[in-house]
Amino acid sequence: MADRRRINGPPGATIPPIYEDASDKSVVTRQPPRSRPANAIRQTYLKTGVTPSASGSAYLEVEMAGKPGVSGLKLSCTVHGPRSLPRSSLFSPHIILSTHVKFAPFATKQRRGYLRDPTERDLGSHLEAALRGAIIADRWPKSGVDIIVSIIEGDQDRETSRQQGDEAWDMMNTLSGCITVASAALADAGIDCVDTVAGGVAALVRDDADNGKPKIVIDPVPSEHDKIEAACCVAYLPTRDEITNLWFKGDMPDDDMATYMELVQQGIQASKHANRVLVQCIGETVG
Amino acid sequence: MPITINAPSARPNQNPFSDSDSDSESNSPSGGGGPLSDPDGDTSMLPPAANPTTTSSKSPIVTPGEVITSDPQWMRGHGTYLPPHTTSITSSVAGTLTRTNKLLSIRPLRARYTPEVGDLIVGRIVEVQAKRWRVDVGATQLASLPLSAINLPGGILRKRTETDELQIRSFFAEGDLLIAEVQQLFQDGGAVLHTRSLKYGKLRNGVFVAVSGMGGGGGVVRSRRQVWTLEAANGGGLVDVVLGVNGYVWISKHVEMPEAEKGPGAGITNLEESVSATMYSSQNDRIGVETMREIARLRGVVTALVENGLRVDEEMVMKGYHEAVEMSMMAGEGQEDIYLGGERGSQLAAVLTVA
Amino acid sequence: MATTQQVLLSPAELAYLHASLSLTPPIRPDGRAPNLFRPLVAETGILPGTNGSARICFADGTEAIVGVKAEVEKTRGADATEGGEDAEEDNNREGRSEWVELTVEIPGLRDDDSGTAFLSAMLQEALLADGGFARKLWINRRYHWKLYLDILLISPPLSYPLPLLSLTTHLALLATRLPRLKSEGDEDPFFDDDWAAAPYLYPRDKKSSKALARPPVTLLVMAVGRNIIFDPAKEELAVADVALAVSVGEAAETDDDKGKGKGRKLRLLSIRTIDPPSRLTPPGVPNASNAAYGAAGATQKQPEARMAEAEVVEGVWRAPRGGAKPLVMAALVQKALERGGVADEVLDALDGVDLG
Amino acid sequence: MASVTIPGQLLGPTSKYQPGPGTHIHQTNLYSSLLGVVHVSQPVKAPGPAKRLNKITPAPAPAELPTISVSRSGVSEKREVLPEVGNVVLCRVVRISPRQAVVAILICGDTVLDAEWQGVIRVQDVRATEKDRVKIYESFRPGDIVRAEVISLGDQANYYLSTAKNELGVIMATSEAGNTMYPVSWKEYRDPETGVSEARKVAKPF
Repeated sequence: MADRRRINGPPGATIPPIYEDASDKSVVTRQPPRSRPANAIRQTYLKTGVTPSASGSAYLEVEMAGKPGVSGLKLSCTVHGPRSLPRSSLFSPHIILSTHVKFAPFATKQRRGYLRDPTERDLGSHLEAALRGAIIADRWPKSGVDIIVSIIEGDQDRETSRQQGDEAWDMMNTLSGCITVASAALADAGIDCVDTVAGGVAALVRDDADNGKPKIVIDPVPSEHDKIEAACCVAYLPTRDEITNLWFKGDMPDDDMATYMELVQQGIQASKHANRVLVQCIGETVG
Repeated sequence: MPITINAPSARPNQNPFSDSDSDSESNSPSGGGGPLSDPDGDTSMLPPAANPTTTSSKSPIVTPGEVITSDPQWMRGHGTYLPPHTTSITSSVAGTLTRTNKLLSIRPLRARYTPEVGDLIVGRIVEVQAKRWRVDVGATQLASLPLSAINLPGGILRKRTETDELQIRSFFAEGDLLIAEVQQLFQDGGAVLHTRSLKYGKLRNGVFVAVSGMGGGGGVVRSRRQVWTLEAANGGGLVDVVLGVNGYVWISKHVEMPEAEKGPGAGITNLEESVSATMYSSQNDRIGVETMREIARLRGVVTALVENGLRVDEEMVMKGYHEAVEMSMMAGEGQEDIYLGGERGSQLAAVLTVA
Repeated sequence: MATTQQVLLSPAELAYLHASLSLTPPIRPDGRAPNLFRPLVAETGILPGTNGSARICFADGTEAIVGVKAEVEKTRGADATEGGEDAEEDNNREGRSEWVELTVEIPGLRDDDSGTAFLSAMLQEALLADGGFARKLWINRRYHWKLYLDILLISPPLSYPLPLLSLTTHLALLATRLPRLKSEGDEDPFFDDDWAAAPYLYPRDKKSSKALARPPVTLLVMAVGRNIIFDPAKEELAVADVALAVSVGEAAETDDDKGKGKGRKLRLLSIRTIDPPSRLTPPGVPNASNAAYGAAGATQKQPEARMAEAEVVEGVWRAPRGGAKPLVMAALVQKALERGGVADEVLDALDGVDLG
Repeated sequence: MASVTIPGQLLGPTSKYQPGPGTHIHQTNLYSSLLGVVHVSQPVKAPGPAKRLNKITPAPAPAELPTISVSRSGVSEKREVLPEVGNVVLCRVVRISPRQAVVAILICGDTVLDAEWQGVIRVQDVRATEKDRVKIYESFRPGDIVRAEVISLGDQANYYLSTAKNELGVIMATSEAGNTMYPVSWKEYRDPETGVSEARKVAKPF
C-alpha cells in the first residue's frame, strides 16, 4: 500500500497554524459541557451496502453533540473478499485478515499524508485484534480478506485550538467507530462471525463544574470535558459476553481495581448501545 | 522472586568438549570406560599453537586464519585449510580444536546442521507440494520428503494411488513434526528424507525443543542411540526421548505399540498395519499430570545442558535427569521444583561437569 | 499482519501445550512457575555517546539495547505568550507528548510494519500516560528537551519482545542524565559541561542513590483456562486464550497507604490486548475423521474438503474463537497490579541493577 | 420456517440439530454465523443424493437429526462460496502446458463467483481411460470454457480439478480462426465456417 519506491516529503513538513488563545480568559470559547446523560452514546447512523463494487461495505456517522455545524465522526468501510491469496503466499488453513485504517488527508485538523503513519498502523492493529476474535477463520481456507476503513471526518472539534493538546483520546472514539463499522461490513460481505462485535468507549473525566470530582461517562467527547483522566475502548461480543480487544490508557488515581472494573463495565455498556444500532441496521437490509 | 536479573559476567570458562570431545568423535566401543585418557598417551604431541597469544591464554578457541601447526605430521580435517605454498594447517572457522589420532579439525562454535546419510533427525513440515513435503531440519536448506518415501497407512502391501497425492495434506500438514532418516544428499547439501520404518512418523503426545545440532558448540552429538525410552521418576511412567542429530529434540509420553507383544504369530505386515494406523494421527492420548511434569523436567535438562555448553546425548541427559530429580528432592516440595533455568541450570551443569 | 508473529507448531504440540498449561498448577514447558520471568542479564551505561543506555539479554540469546538521546528544542508557539509571571507558571508546566520520540527496530521486520508500530505506540503510551514524564523535559517556557528513545532488538525475535523492550527502556531511562541547567528563567538555556554534575532524569536519593521515582514497566500476561502466566515464551503464547500487555507505574504513597502491607503502591497506566497467534494455528484432526488414520484410510475415502463443524474432542487442538470474558481480563490486570506482586518485584529487581 | 438471523443469534441446542453451513457450535448450542435465512432440512433416508452404488459405505451418522443451516441467498445477490471437493465448476482455460491446464474458476455450483480462484487440471485427470495417452493440447486450449469437478483443495494456490467423466470437459470453444465451434464427437469440435476440426476433451451434452 505504502509507496516505498520514491522519497516522499515528510507528511507534516509545515507547522500548522496556531490559533492565538484569547488573552481575555473570560471570552475563551468553550464547548458546552456534556448535555447527554453519562450513560448515553451519541446518535449513530449506520448503513450497509453503500459501495456496490465491494463484497461488503458500511458507512457510519456519529452526530456531534452540542454545536451546530460541527460534524462528528464519519467512517466508511469496505470489505474485499474472500478472495484467493497471491501466488507467492504460503498455504493457509484460515482466512488471512488484513486491516487498513486510513484517515483522509483532510479528516483531522492537521493534514495527514497519503502514506499511512504510525497512528494509522496502530489503529489497524487494534482493529485486526478486535475482528480476529469475531470471525470464524477456518471456514475460508486459502483465502484472504481486506478490510479498509476510511476516516472521512475525524472526531475533532476544529474550533478548539490546542485545548486538550492530545489527539490520543480521539483515537479511542475513532477505533470504536472503526470496529462497529467493520463488523457491519463483514456481516454484509457474508463472512462467518461468531457474533456481531461492536466498539464502545468509556472515560473517567474530571470537570470543574463537578468540583473536580472524577466520574465515568460513556462515549466521551474530549472537548466537552475539562480533563480526561483515563479511558478505555472495548470490542465486545454481546451474546458470548466476551471481549476481543481492550485498550485502556490513562492515569488511574488509585491502585484499587474498582474504578478500572467500572470503566470496563461502562465500555461494555457503550458497546452494547452501539451493537443495538448495528443489529437494527443489518436486520433492515434483510427485511 | 519472580525475576532474577544478573549483572553481565564473562561466561564461565567451560570448555564444552574439553574431556569428552575425542570421546564423542571417535566413539570408541570402550567408550563407557570412564573419563578418557589421551588415546596416544602422549600429551607432548598436542599441536603447538603458532600464535603466542593463544598459548598464554587458556582459551581453546581458534579463529579463522590462525595457524594451528606447521608440523607436517598432522593431517588436515574439517574447518582447516593449507594456505598456498605453505605446509601450515590454518583454521578457516572460529571453533574448538579437535584431534582424532593424526587428524586435526576445527569444530565451529556455531554452525547449522549439515545432513549426513543415515542421520536420524526430527523435522518440521514447512511446505506441502504436489508430491513431496519441504521439511525444516535446521540445516541451511530445507530437506525434502517425497510422498514415495513414507509408509502409507494400511501396510506395506498398499499401493500408492492418485488419491494419496490429492490428500497429501492428511499425512503431514504444515507445522507437523516428524522423525525421519536422511536417505540421500544432493551436491548442494540438500537432503532427502524417508520415514519408511515403524519407528518414524508423525510426533505427538509431547514437547519439542530446538537446540543447536551437530557442529554447534554444545548440543546434540551423534551417538549410538538417539532414541530411547526411560522410566521417569515420581510415577511419570515411560517417557520417550528423541535427540535428532540436527539438534531438534522431542520428548513425549511413551506409547505402547499396539499388539507389538503378539509374538511371532502375528505377521510383520499385520504389525505394520496396526502401527501405521496411528502413524498420522494428530490426536493426543490422555497424559497424566506426573508424566507432563517429568517431560517438562527432561526438557529443562536439555536446555540447561545447552545453555551451559555441555553436549547433549543419552548419557548426559540421563545423568542430568537423575541429578535434577535429586535436586528437586533436596529442595523439598516446591512449586518450582521442575524449573531448571538460570541458577539451577548452572548448578546442575556444575554437578555434571564434576562428576 | 498479526501483531504477533505467526508460529509454526503442530496441532499435537499445541494440544499438549494447552493441556499442560491448563492444569492447576500449570506445567510450563520450561518448568517455570506461572509468575516467574526468564532470567535476565542486564547492564546500563553501555553507550557513552548517549544520555542513557541499557542492554538486557535472555539466556536464549535474545538481546535488546536502548539508547536515549536528548536535544534542546525551541518550544513551538511559545513566543506568542511572551512575558507573564514566572512563579505561577512553574507549577503548571505542561509537558507535551511530541517531546518524546520513540522508535523500535526489530530485525527482519520492516520499519513500517504494523507490529512494530503497535509495539512502539504501546511503549510510548505507557511512558506518556504518566503525565509527569513529559513535564520533566521542560527547561523554560521557550525551550524543552526533546528526548529520542531508540529501542533496538539485536537478535531475531524468538518470543514476543514486548517485556524485554520495556524492561530495557526502563533501565535506560533510569540511567539517563541531562546536563545541569546554568541559565535562569526564560533566557536561552546554557548548561554545565561537567557530566558528573548532570542530574538524573529520574531523581535519586543522595545517600542510597536509589531512584525516587521510576519509569513504568510493561508486562506481558496471558491466560490459559483459569491460569495466569507471566512472561510467556513463544510457544506458550501460541496457545493463549487471551494475552494482555499491562503497563504499570509507581504511585505516590499517601499517608493512609502506609499500613496496607508491604510493597509499593502501583497504578495502572495502560492495557492493550495482544492478538494471540493461537487463532492462526492449524487445527488438529480427530482420529475419527482422519482420512489417513487406521486401516479405514486404505479404503478410498473422499478427502474431506472442509472441516465440518464439530464438537471438541479431547486431545485434538482447535484454534480458539471469540474473545475473553471480562472477568478473566480483570483477573489478569489484578494479578499484575497486586501490591507486592509480580510488577512490584520486577521493579525491585530492576532497582537492584547497578546504574554505574 | 424462514427467518432472518444475524451472526451470534441462538438457533437451538446441539441435541436437536446438526450444524450445517453458516452455523457454529459454542458450548452446547448452535448459533448462526452469518446474516441470512435459516433453513432446517429433515434427514433423508439415503444420505447424500449422488452416492455411487458400487461401494458399500458404513452408515455415516447414527444420529438422524435435522440439519440447520443459514444461507445468504435471498439476502443479497452477492455471496461468495469456496469451491469444495465434489463441486462441479465452470472455468476458463488460462494457459496450458504439457503437464497441466491452468484454469480460472468462474462458477461454482450455481453461484457466480466474485473472485477468481485458480485451478489446475493435471494431465492424468483429463479423462478416465487411456490416461497415459492424453495430451493437454489435444484436450484444452486457452479460452475454452470447461465443466469440471473439484477433486482436491490442492496446494496454496490451486484447486485440483478433473474432467474424467463423460459429462465433464469443454463446453464452449473457439477455433483458431476465431469462430465458436460445435462438438462433433467426444474428442472433436468443428468450426462451422472453415470446417476444420480441432481436438478437445468434449463434455457430453445433456
